[in-house]
This record gives sequence, C-alpha cells and structure tokens, in this order.
Amino acid sequence: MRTKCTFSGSGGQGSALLAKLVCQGAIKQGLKVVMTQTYGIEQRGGDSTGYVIVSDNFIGNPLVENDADISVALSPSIYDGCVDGAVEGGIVLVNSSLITEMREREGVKQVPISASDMAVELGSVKCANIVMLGAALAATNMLEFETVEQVLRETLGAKKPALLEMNLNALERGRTVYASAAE
Amino acid sequence: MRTKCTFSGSGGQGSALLAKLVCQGAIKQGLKVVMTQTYGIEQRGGDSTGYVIVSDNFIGNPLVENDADISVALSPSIYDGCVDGAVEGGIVLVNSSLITEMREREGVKQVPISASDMAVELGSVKCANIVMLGAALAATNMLEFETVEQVLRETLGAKKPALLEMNLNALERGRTVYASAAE
Amino acid sequence: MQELAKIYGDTLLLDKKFNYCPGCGHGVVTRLVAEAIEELGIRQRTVSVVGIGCGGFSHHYMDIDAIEAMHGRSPAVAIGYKTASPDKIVYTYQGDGDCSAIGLAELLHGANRGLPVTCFMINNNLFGMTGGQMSPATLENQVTATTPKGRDVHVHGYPLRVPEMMADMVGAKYVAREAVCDAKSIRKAAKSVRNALQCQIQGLGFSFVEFIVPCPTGLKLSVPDAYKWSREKMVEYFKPQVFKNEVGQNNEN
Amino acid sequence: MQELAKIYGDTLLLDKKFNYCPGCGHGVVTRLVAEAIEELGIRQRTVSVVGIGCGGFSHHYMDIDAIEAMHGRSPAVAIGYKTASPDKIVYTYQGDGDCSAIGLAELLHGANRGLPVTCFMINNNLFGMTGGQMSPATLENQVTATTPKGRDVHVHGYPLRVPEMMADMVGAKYVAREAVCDAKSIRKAAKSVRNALQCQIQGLGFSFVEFIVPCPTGLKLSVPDAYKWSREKMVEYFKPQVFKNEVGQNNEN
Amino acid sequence: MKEKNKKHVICAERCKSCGLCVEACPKDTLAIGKHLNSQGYNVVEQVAPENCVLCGLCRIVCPDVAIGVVPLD
Amino acid sequence: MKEKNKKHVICAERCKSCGLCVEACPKDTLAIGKHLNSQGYNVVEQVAPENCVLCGLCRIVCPDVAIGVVPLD
Amino acid sequence: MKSETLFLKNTQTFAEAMVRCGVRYHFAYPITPATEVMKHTAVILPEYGGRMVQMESELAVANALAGCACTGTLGATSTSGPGMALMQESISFMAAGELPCIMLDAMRVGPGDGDIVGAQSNYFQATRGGGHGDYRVIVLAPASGQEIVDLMPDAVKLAYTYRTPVLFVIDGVTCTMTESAIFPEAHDYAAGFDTSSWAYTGTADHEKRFLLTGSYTHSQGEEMNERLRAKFERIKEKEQRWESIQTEDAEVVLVGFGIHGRMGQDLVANMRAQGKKVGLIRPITLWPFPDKAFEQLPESLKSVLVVEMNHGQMLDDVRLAVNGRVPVHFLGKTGGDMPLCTLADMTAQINTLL
Amino acid sequence: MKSETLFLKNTQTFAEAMVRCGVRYHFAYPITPATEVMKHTAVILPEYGGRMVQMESELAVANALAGCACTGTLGATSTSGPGMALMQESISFMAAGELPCIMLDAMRVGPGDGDIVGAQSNYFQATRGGGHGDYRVIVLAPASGQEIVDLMPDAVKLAYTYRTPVLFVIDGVTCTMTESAIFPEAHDYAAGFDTSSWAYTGTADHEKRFLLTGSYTHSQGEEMNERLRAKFERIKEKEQRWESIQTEDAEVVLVGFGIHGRMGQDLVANMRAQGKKVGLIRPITLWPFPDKAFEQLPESLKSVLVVEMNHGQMLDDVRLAVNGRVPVHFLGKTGGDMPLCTLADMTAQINTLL
Ligand SMILES: Cc1ncc(C[n+]2csc(CCOP(=O)(O)OP(=O)(O)O)c2C)c(N)n1
Ligand SMILES: Cc1ncc(C[n+]2csc(CCOP(=O)(O)OP(=O)(O)O)c2C)c(N)n1
Ligand code: SF4
Ligand code: SF4
Ligand code: SF4
Ligand code: SF4
Ligand code: SF4
Ligand code: SF4
Ligand SMILES: [Mg+2]
Ligand SMILES: [Mg+2]
Repeated sequence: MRTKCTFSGSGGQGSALLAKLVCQGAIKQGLKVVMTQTYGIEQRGGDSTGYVIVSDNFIGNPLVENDADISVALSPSIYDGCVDGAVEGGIVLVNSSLITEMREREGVKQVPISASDMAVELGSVKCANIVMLGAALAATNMLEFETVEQVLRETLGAKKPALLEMNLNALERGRTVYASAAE
Repeated sequence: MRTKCTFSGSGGQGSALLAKLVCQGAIKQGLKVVMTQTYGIEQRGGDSTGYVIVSDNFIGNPLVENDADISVALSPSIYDGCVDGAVEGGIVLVNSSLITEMREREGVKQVPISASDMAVELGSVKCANIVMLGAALAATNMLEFETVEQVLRETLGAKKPALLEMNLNALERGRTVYASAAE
Repeated sequence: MQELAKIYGDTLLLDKKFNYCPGCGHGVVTRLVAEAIEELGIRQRTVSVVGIGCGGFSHHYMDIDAIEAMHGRSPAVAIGYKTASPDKIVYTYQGDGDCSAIGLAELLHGANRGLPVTCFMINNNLFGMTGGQMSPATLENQVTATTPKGRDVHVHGYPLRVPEMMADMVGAKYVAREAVCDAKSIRKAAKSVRNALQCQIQGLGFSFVEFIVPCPTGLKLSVPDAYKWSREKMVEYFKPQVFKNEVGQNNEN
Repeated sequence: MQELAKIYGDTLLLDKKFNYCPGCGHGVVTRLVAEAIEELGIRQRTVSVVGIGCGGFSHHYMDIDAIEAMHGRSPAVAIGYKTASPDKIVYTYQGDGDCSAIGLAELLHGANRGLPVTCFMINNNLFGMTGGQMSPATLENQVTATTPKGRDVHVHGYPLRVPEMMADMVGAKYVAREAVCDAKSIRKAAKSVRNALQCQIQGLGFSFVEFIVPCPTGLKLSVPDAYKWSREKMVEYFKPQVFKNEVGQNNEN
Repeated sequence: MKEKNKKHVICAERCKSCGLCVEACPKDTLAIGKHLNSQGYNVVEQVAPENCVLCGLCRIVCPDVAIGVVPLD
Repeated sequence: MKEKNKKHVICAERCKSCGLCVEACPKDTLAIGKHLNSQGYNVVEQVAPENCVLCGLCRIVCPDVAIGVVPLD
Repeated sequence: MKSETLFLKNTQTFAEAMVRCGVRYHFAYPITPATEVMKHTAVILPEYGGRMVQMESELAVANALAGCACTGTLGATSTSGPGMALMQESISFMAAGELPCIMLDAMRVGPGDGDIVGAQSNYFQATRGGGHGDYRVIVLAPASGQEIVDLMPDAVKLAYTYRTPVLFVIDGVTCTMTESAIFPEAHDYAAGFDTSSWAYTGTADHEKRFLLTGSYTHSQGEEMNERLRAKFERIKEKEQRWESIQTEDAEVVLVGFGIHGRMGQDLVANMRAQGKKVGLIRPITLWPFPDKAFEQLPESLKSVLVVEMNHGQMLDDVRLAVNGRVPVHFLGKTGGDMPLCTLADMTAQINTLL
Repeated sequence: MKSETLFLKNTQTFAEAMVRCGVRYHFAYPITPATEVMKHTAVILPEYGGRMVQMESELAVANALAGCACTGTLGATSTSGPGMALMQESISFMAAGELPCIMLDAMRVGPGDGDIVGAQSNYFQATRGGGHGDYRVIVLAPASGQEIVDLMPDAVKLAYTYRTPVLFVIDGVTCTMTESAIFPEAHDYAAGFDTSSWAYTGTADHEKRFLLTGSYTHSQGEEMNERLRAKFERIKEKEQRWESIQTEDAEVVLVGFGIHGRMGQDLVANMRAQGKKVGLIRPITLWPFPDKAFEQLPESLKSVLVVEMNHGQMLDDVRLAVNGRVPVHFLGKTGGDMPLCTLADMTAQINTLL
C-alpha cells in the first residue's frame, strides 16, 4: 500500500508540521516514508507545501507528481494547486473557513471542512492543521489513529501539556467530522 | 627545401639572437620560417636553445625533433644535446674554444671552430655567435650570405656602427673558416 | 502609493512592493539610495551592481539598469564597467557577507585602485538570505545558524571592521560607516549616500559606505528588539563615523 | 660550505645552492628564517607553506617539510593545517604578488581569524618569477614589464600597504615591516622573524612580517643599484616598523 | 504646529506591520490596526490623526516606503 | 681587534659574485676575483685578509650564504 | 555511537554519516541547499572532538581542506555549484598532490548564480573538472539517504586507498528530502589508514618531504602525470559501481543517476508489471563511469534512454559506453518549479521507444 | 593600421590581432606563457584609445571582463590553466548572462600549478566547463600565428552574434613559437554590432534592464535554460569548423587540434609520398566539436588515431563523433622536456594501424 499526501498552506499555518507528524506516525508503524518540501529563499515567507509518501515497501519515486491520494488545502492561495495535484480518485480536504470558492474537478472528491473555525472553537486557530490531520487519517486509513495520538503525546506532552489537550481534541474532531462532511 | 637549425649556448652567448638573425634573413628572402625556444622560469639563467626551421613552403611540424640539419654548439653544457639532436647527415658546428672534448657520432659531421677565440681576436668574445652564423651559412646555403649581412646592417647599423663592423667581420670569418675547418 | 510617489519622483518604483522581511534594514537603505539618485539627477546614467544576498533585490525597486554579479564580485564588475564607460555612475549594493567575506579582495583592491565607483555595504551582521549564518561581522559569542554556541573568536576571529582597512588608501576618497537604526542615524546615513555618489560624480575616486542595519529574521528577534539590539550591540563595536571625506561639495540638509 | 655549515646547524641545507638570481633578497630572508627555526629548536615540527613565486624555492634549502600551495592560497592552507595539527609550527613564505595581489583575502581573513600561524611576505615590489610585472607594491610611475610608461596610479591605484590593514585586528599579535637592504636592517629583520615564530610557539595568535627586498633582475638594475633603490625609494613609501608586538618574550641579540 | 499644504498618508498595501513608525512617532498617533492587506499584514493606522504634526519621522524610519507626509496635491 | 678562535671563510661554489659583501665590508678586504666557479661566477676573494676584523658583516648581507666567520674548529 | 535509525533531511544524513565515519574537520561556506550540512556539523562535531570551521569563501574552504589533508587528517566540505566552481583550482591541486578528502556538491540549478532548486547540471564539472590539467576525482552519486550512509565508509576508504578527493554529487531534490536511514555503529575508517608514509607532519620521523605540483623540473612534471595516469587507470579498472535492474532481457534500458535512478526503480517495476521489457542502469560512481555495466547489453536491446536533470551531460558517458551499438536517447530538463522529469514523463518517453 | 606582415611570437600575434579587430580593453593577470599578451597590449592599446588593466587576480579579471561586456564594449583576457580554473565562476556567469568577450588560454602543463611548458590538458575545462550549470562557450583552436589572425574577426563576430564568450585555446608550444603572420588592415568588427538592444547602459534610451542569473522566480530559471539550450543547438548546427585533408580514401585518419593538427599536415604529406593512405581532420572549433567532419568517413577507413598533448580528452568527442564505426586509438603525453608527441612518434603509431 502506498499513500501520497500533499499538505499545503500559507506561512504559519503549520503545513510542514502536519507533514512531519504523518512521517513520525509512519515510522512508528514501521512503514517507509519520504518527505519533500517546496523550499525557497529563507526570507520570503509565503506558501509552503509538504509532500509525504507513506508506503509499506521501498519508495523509488519520491515525488508526488500530481498524483496525491490525499491533499490538505489550508489556505485559498494554494487551493488550485491542491485540486490539480490530486490523482484520479483522490481526496482534497478543503479548509472551508478560508476557502470560500471551490471549483469542480471530475474524479476528485473535495471535502469541505471548516477547520479554522473549528480550531478557534477548540482554543486556537493554530490547530486547524491538526483538525485536518484527523480528517486525513479518517479519509485514508494510511495510519492508525492511535499512532498519531501517540506521536502528539510524545512531541507535545512533555513541553506543552495544555496544547496537547487541545490538539488531541482537534485530531478527534477532524476524524469525526470527516464522515459527515464526506457524506 | 627545408633546413632545420639548432642554436644552443649558455646565458649571454647570444644563441637566441643567432636564431633571430636567421629568421630575419629568411623573411627577407621570402622564405617561411618558424622559431621555437626552450623557455624557463624567468629567473633561472642557464642554457638556452633557439630552434629555427627555414623552408620554401608552409611549415607544418614546427619542431626540430632530433633532426637538425645544422646545429651550433656554443658551450660545453649543451654539446651533448647538439650532437644527439642532429639528423643523420647533419652538421654540428662546435665552439672548440670552450668545447674541448668531442665525442664521435656516426653519420653526423662535427666541425670544430674556435669561435670564442676568433671573436676575442675580432674585438669581443660576444661575437662568437656571429662567427658561428657565418659558418652555418657556409655549411648549408639555407640563406644568401648577403641577406644576413643586410640584416646585420639594418639591426646594428643605426644604433651601433662600431659593433656592426666587428660583426660583419665575424660573419665573414666564420664563412671562410668553415671551408678549411670542414676539410 | 500614488500619493507617496509624489515625494519620491521617478527613481523609486513604488508599484513594486519590497520583498524584504518586515522591518528589514535593507528597505531603508534601498530608499536612501533611490532618494540620492533622484536628488542628484543621475537616474538615467546610473547602473547598480548588486551582490548575492537579500540586497540583490534592491534594484528591482528602482528605475535604473542593474547587474546581479556573482557572490562577492560586484566591485570587480563595477571596475570593468567603469573602465569601459567612465561617464556612467556605478555603485555596488552588497551585504556584509558578500562584501567582506567572499568579496573582501575585490572590495579592497577596488578601493585601492581608486577608480570613481561607489560601494555600499549593508551590514546586518549575518548572512540573511541563506538563513542567518555567521558573517565576518557577527559579534563575539553571538548565536547564529552556524555558531550554535555563539561565535568563538578563537576559531572564527573577531568581527571584521572593513572601512578601517581603507584608511591608508589614497584612492579611497569618501569612506564612512553609518547606522540605520533610528530616525537620527538614518538622516546622517542619507548624507553619506549622497556624498559617496557625489564623490563619484566629481570623479574624485573610490567611495564606500557601510550601513549598520538590523535583520530581524536572521537575529530571530522582534522588529523593535532587532533595532534595539543593533543600536546597542552593533553600534558599540562598529562605530559610525566618516573616516574620510574629500568631497569638495558643501552638503546641506 | 662544510665550514659555514658549522654556524648554521641542521636547518639550512648548504649542499643545495640557492637558485635565486645573484643578489636576490629572497636569499637573505630564506637564511633568516632558517636561522630562526634553528635557534628556536622547532625544525622537526615546522612546516612551510610556500607561495607561487621565486620564494617558492625557499623550502628546498631547509630540512623541513613543505607544501607548495596554489598561488596566493598559502594562508588558507596553513589554517587548514593548523586546525588539524595545532602542535605544529606553520609559516607561509609568499611574495608580494602572491600575498597581496591574488592572495589578499586569504591573508587578511587569516590574520583576522587569529589562529597562531605566521605569514612572511617578501616584498620585492614586483612579480619576480614571471618576469618583472607590476605588483600591488610597485611604486608610482615605476616602469615594469606591464607598465611600460610607469605605474599609472589613476588606473592601477597607489602601492598597497599591507600590514597597515591589520592594525585593527585583535587576532593579529605580531605585525611588522622590515627591510633587507643592508646589514643593519637585516639584523633588525632577524629579530622580527624570531618574534613572529615565537608568537606562534606561544600560541598567542597570528603573526606577520613583511620584508622589503630588492629583485635586481626584475628591476633591471645592477645588484648594488637595486639595493640602493630599495633603501631609498621602497623604504620611503613602505616604512619599516613594528606595528604590533604582543610577544611576551624578551628577545636579545 | 501642523505645516500647511501637507498631509499624512499611509499606503496600506505596502505596510508590513513592523511597528517602527509607531515607535518613532513623537506624538503617539500611530498604532497597528486590525485591517489586513493583501500581503496578510495588519496595516498601521493613525489612531489620533489630530495630534500628527507632520514631522515626517514615520517616513524616515519606515523600511517599506509605506507612510509619510506629502504635499496636499 | 681580531677575535680569537675564529676565521673568515668563503664558499667559492656558492658565491654569485653579487658584490654585496664587498660593499658591506668596513675594512675593504674583499673584491670580486678572477676565479670562475662551476656556476660560472667570478668568486669573491679576500684581497687584504690581514685587515679583516672578523666582524661578520659580509655574512649578514650575503644572499647566498657563501661567506662568513666561523669558529676555528 | 550505536547503530540507530534516524529520520533526517538527507543533508543532515550526509553530515551524520561523514562524522560517524571519521571526518573530524568540516570546512564550509554557506550556500543553499548545502548549508544544512554545516549547520548540523557545527552541532555534532564538537561531540566527536572535531570542529566545523566556517571560512570566508569557497576558495579558502578548498585550500584549508588541502592543508588539513596534508596532515593526514580526514577533512570534508559541502557546497553547491557556484561554490564548486570556486573550488576547481584547489581540487586540481589536491588531485595533483594526492590529498584525500570528502566533498559534497548539493547540486542546484545554474548557470551563473542560479536557483536554489535541485539540478544535476554539475555532472561535467564533477567528472571532467574545471581545474587545470589532466586529473580526475572519484565521484559518487547516492540516490537516497540510506545510500549516503552506506557509501560513506567506501568513500573514506577510496579517499585513503587512492589518496584522492572523493566527491559526492547529490541533486538538490534528494538533498532536501527527509527520510529514514539506518546508521551502523560509528567507526573511524580514516584511522585505519597509515598516512605516515606521505603526510607532511614535520621531519621528526621522516626525511624532508614536500608537496609540489609546479616549479618542478620538466621531467618531474611528466613523472607526476604518468603516476596519476596509472592511478586513474587502476581506479577505472577496479572501482566502477552501479546498480542494474532487469537488464538481461530488456528492450529499453533507462539510465539515470541520483534521483532519476531511484525513480527508475519504480518505473521498471511499473512497466514490468505491464509486461514491458524495461531495465535500469543506475550509475553509482560517475567517475569512474560504469562502462562495465554496458558491456553485456542483451541482444533484445533496442535503445537506451538517458534521463538527467540537466540538458545532457552523463549522456556523453553513456554514448561512449554504448559506442554506437544501439541508439541512445535523451530526456532532461533543469530549472522551473518542477526541475526534473516526472515518472510520467519518463514512462511516456519509454513507451515511444518500445 | 594598414595590412602588414609581422614576425612575432604567437602570443604577441594574438595581442595584435585582437586589438586590430576591435578589442579595446584587456583585463589580465600575469601567468606564463600568457603574460606576453598583456605586455604587448600594455604597449599598443593606448595607441588605439584603449587600455590594458592589470587586475589583482584572475577572479577579478574575469569579473571585470563581465562588467566591461555589460556596457556592450569588447573586452578580452588572456591566461593559462591555473588562471582559467579561477575564471570558471565568471565564465558560467557570462554564458548565463549572454555577455560577449574574447579569452585566451595559453595552455600549460597541469594539474595543480603545473609547469610552464605547453600542454593541451585544458580541453575538458574549455569544452565542458568547470563552472556551474548547463552552459557552453565557443572554443577556437588555431594552429599557427596566421590562423590566430585569420580567426580573430570570426571570433569577434561569433561573440556578438551569439552573445557569448569566445575562448581561444592555444598550447604553450604554439604560443611561444615565433613566426610570420600577414595582418589585414585593422578593422573594428565589434563596432559593426548594435548592442543597444541589450547593453546595460542606463535607462536614458531604454526601459529598465537587469542582468539576472539567479534569485529569479523558478520559471525564469527554466526560461533562461531553455533559451540557452536553443542557442547552443543553433551554434552546434551552424558553427562547426575544421580542416580535412585527404580523408576521402584514407585508411587511417589522424585527428589532432592545434600543434598536433599542424604537424598532421606534414605527416599526411610525408606518408602520402610513401603511398600510405593517411588523412587528417583538424578541429578548429573544439566546441562546437566538428561532428560533421566525421559524418562521411570513407568505406576505406580502418581506424582513427587521436593525438593530443594530454592524456586523452578530445578523444571523448572523437569517439562520440565516430560512434563505434571504426576503432579510435589514442596517442598522447604531457609534461616533460618534450611535452608532446613528435612527428616520428605519430608516424610510428600510424604505421602500426595501416
Ligand atoms: C559562490 C557562492 N557562495 C555562496 C553563495 C550562497 N549565498 C547567497 S547569499 C549569501 C550571503 C548573504 O549574506 P550577505 O551578503 O550578508 O547579505 P544579506 O542577505 O545578509 O543581506 C551566500 C553565502 C552563493 N550564492 N555563491
Ligand atoms: C592562479 C595563478 N595565476 C598566476 C600565476 C603566475 N605566477 C606565478 S608566480 C607569480 C607572481 C610572483 O610574484 P611574487 O608573489 O611577488 O613573488 P616573487 O617571484 O616576486 O618573489 C605569478 C603571477 C600562477 N602560477 N597561478
Ligand atoms: S532575511 Fe534579514 S536581511 Fe534578508 S530580507 Fe529578511 S530581514 Fe532583511
Ligand atoms: S627574479 Fe628577482 S625575486 Fe626572483 S630570484 Fe631573481 S632576483 Fe630574486
Ligand atoms: S508625521 Fe510625525 S507626528 Fe505625524 S504620524 Fe508621522 S511621526 Fe507621527
Ligand atoms: S514603519 Fe512602515 S511598514 Fe512598518 S508599520 Fe509603519 S508603515 Fe507599516
Ligand atoms: S668579517 Fe667583516 S672585515 Fe672581515 S671580510 Fe667580512 S665584513 Fe670584511
Ligand atoms: S655577498 Fe655572497 S654571493 Fe655576493 S659576492 Fe659576496 S660572497 Fe659572493
Ligand atoms: Mg548580511
Ligand atoms: Mg614579488
């Protein structure tokens, strides 16, 4: 099994962290994982995308070349790229709090999730990425939900217990919301 | 017709000038001519050799590669190289004032000429090279004798009339002495 | 923007937003250079030779021709240019890394040669563009991306003072260090920019201005803190001063 | 030779004749360096990093290991060496061209870094090895192979004074300019050679000595005239002096 | 002491919310506002325009040429 | 004022006839001689050895380590 | 350091690998995307008693590296194309002087200063050199973090066995990729080599030695060149490395190094699954180029496709190795948001050749 | 300057030729055997209103040359291998920035600092480059003083037509040879080209222009590379130059450039006189390599012999051009008192192949 993921957002939305968490989960489960990033001159902020491939065998081609199985679009500026970058049959999770206009693409399932709004409800707009992570896990089954919970515990637990709580809730919220949002 | 010449001596003996005069003579006669030199790091004095090829058609190979038709050896340090560097049937003019021990090489005619002594007689040891030039012209017929006289006149005439006189004498002396020296 | 354009004239291209980080000192120096070009009326015959670094973008905001040289080589490029076109005004715009690390030889030989070209060195005390590594101007014990425990002066030497090395050079006619850390120092810096270019216009010889500017991103400080740090720490070691001024011109305001 | 060997000890290899030109100042400096190594007892742990130029031959006359670096890069090679082997004594022996033309950046950054290495710059005011071209140290209006009408300071700048540029560098602990133009100046120069190496032995920091020496061949002067010219013209512009001396040691004779 | 024929302007699109002008203003007339520009920065605004003396210090310090005092027309 | 236990030596093979020692000698005891060494240089020689004060100045200035004052043995 | 699995950016993997294999001094100057290596060694080298020394330029870096090598100590550097250009002088010097060291070119787009996205356009620079004279350095092209780790001991051994710089070339895409690699227990491979027969460590225990690459007598120059020529021939004979996959019955063989070689593994699997007879040759040493991989190409072979992240450089070496036996095609690009050909591009191209 | 015949060292001939064809600024740093060029231009350029500018290093030279080119003015430099190594950065920059200039590599022996005697070991450096990225420069290899003179107008035209550095490579033996050359009347070929469409001369008469080879958007990088790729293809198609002698019925063809090509002329004459069917291909452009010269090799051909003053560099290009049709042999040496194969060596080798 091989799952290709794209996590995109604007500076500060935590798309790179999202990618990293998936990687750590994969490693925990003994899967192969490769992460690539668009990278730019340090000073320019702007959009960023983390690409992750999770697989149970050696990953030759490390590129996600417009064949993402699951794509998370956190901000409007990268929305188009996410839709175009999905594979036939792929899923795009759309942060409908910010992305208000969606465009159809045949063969690609787009699931609007008001991640930023939910995140604000949960305590901080910063955990919108984690809401999306929960949804992405629900959408793909590429990782065990518990593994990622564990990863969150390990990375945040020691340093920021309050944050951990919020993030675990966000993860759960994403998972549960996915089912209904995806009809 | 193509004549390959080697003019060798130690620093200050004027072997490069010798080569240059031959070149100028050749140009005057509308012949093709190429000069190459051994060159070293500026500061080291030491031996120097000028190679000249005079020809009536385009000179492809500009190297004198141990096939000198005529070779002038002004000092002992380069004598061996001159003998080895002559072609079968070539002539080596040996400055017997300084080169006291000669070694036989079959097929190469070696002609001892006490050029330095003659030069001293003529006014300065410095014109030993011109004595040899006269002999070389006599030995080869590669250039008209008069052409070289003319070159001397043009190069020395204006600046140093006294020197000119001496050098013309040296040239003549070399020519006449060659016949007898070569038996 | 339209409104601001009135006071800036033709040199500054205000329709292009600066893509420096918020608070970046390059923004101020870029504006000062544009203002001086405008005031001196040399826009159409001025060519900028920018270095590799964040300041490499500076020319995009001005209506002048520009050459983006290889890292550190702007002074040599400027000399070649000026040799062939002595009537043009040529200035380099280089970071401290570009100018005083990899490009030190070209800068100092350029200064010593004394051709009338102008070098501006924007000293933010680290390599901004590549992500905040130590530069020759990084202070003792300062933590950067490549000095995780602070600059160890026993391994990497003390911060390098550049205009000081030009003191003895006859061909260098205007040499100054300015700070761009508050309104007052910026006003003074503006004067040095004009003087340096004036020095070239008058054909006197080489001119050089170093600007102490903050790089909030590289310093990993808030903008106000970065300015405060520069005003306090940087200016203490790199003392602003006019080392040499042979510009005959009387410069008011 | 055998007899002279007695007074020189093991460092100088007197069975190798110097292949410098008659009267060449490199001969004197080479001897002074060998004498200092001998006196300081560091022969077996000394490594010479020579530049490209006539002085590149200097190590052949000493029983020490040597590295012939690329043109101008000796200080960087020495720093790499010293980093890996701090217990060794490493000195560079470079011409003025090697050291102050192509190699200026490596020299100055090396000096500023302050690692205990020693650089000797033998300033004969031109490129000797390549046949007498202008160097950074060539005097105003001096005729050389590449300045047939004399050095035009408006094109090629004024002669470059090197140790002056190190004045401000904390890491440079011994900095001097000496002349090698007569017995008296040679005696003084000998002291600086020792001090510079002593500075390294004590681990204080970077040390540098420039030597003003004549190159009769390049100057196209007789040996005595070349010395006279250096004593008069060179020493006037390049004033011998000890710029910095932080060597704790008391140095007699 | 407002100078005549001049006015204070802010170019919202250029502002990067660095706060330097806020710090520099001798009359505390400036503050970072709530409005986001297209670059995503909260634009600075004059909170007490009546106090502005048109001294131009904000212009001097602004690294983004986003603020200043201009002739009235 | 000759120092005892010392003598003046010239290494003929190393001398390059530059004349610097001749110039430097305070007692004018040195001169370029007629003898050619294998390098082709006229070797310097002591023309008035009796005047030599073994001061060693010739050694100091010689660029070819060809001359000097050495212990008697 | 015990054996462990780390999930790192491949530049960091490079740093970890070289330090764990014996590199103690890392001389460098920042340049994207190589800078991560020095950032990492600045942190870890002190733990090993070593040091990351940031120099003022790549010229100084390369010469300090040479100086370090002269002591017999293993040093390294890491840079990208513009920096590599500035190191050419010293690389020629180290090749001539037979000085061992480890280098990394984290390849980015050129020419000129270029862009920071990945490329493979320094193939010529790496394999033919831009320095002076006849010389070669060993060039290794790992295709993954794991291969960086696996090749490092070899790199150190090659550097010392042949006394030569060993240059890793890794495209910027692979460099900035993050993946897992299993690190074996740390081992100082350099320490296993006795350098006392050549290192310039002072005359206490050996006769005077000197390193000359110039100002010798003419005959010494020829000797040096003949010695090097013989060494290079030896390396060519013994040290070619490559990976071949299913070439035995292939109709088309894909040739790619680094990331394209890695993608080729997937490509072969995909196409074989469709019954298409495609094979792969992935050069691991770029110099010596694995000519031997091309010696027994099967009768079935119709053509070869070279894919590079440049405009055709290794292409020359492949054509030299194939020597006219079958047509050699090329697919390559550089620059842009997607600076390399995708698996889809490669697949499409191969389909036209089958 | 009227037409005249001069008997000069070929380095001086180079200086005269370039100045008579329009070079007004010569930036250089001394190095044997190229120094004669700058010595000569220092004397003659002022007479033409130009200037020889001695810089502090080859790095500075190459960058000053780029700056000069930015004004649209024809500049030149001359150096030898170690200096060429230091110019690689800027050559890549000029190629990327499409800046015209004239350069000379008076080739001496390497690697490292090397010896001052002649060599041809910078063939790779010249044709493949040691700079960063995918780029090429036009490389001309005259074989005599007269050919230097004859190629110079072409060189200037090529530099401006294609906006590219044009590099002459001449081995040190040929450089230091003295011979006659007929100079046609002086003519400023550069003046014939209108540079106003691209030169960076200030915005008085054009819209803002800027020269970028980096820090562009990714897509600009790809555009630059594609533009250059197309230009290089155009040059390859249109600008191959070579001399072929009696190849029509040859059994062995000798391939050599520069001095070996020139010696080959004698060799063919000698061997043909003996009834031996030997031909010669003498590449005059090394890049683009004259592949076309090898297109119609005769049926009679048994083998090709490449002779170089190095250890086999052009050999690659010849093998690529021959592409396996006949065996390609190599004869070459570098260094030593006689740094090249003699006519006798070449003749002996060919006799074994006939
Ligand atoms: C030859 C070379 N080496 C390294 C780099 C990478 N590089 C780009 S910008 C830069 C330094 C930038 O620092 P600085 O000059 O201080 O400018 P800043 O960004 O701080 O304004 C470096 C090292 C390069 N482009 N070329
Ligand atoms: C990169 C490079 N450029 C140029 C040269 C040629 N070169 C050899 S020595 C030298 C200069 C010598 O002058 P200097 O350093 O003053 O030493 P000197 O011979 O005068 O003692 C030059 C330019 C070289 N070897 N390498
Ligand atoms: S990184 Fe620093 S220097 Fe570069 S734009 Fe940002 S603040 Fe300015
Ligand atoms: S050329 Fe000058 S520096 Fe070189 S050895 Fe001769 S005198 Fe000395
Ligand atoms: S003009 Fe002066 S008073 Fe008005 S906002 Fe700006 S700084 Fe404040
Ligand atoms: S200084 Fe300029 S950019 Fe900063 S907040 Fe004020 S107006 Fe905005
Ligand atoms: S020791 Fe003194 S007195 Fe004797 S020869 Fe030498 S310089 Fe003259
Ligand atoms: S100084 Fe030395 S080399 Fe010169 S003449 Fe005297 S002994 Fe001979
Ligand atoms: Mg900086
Ligand atoms: Mg010198």
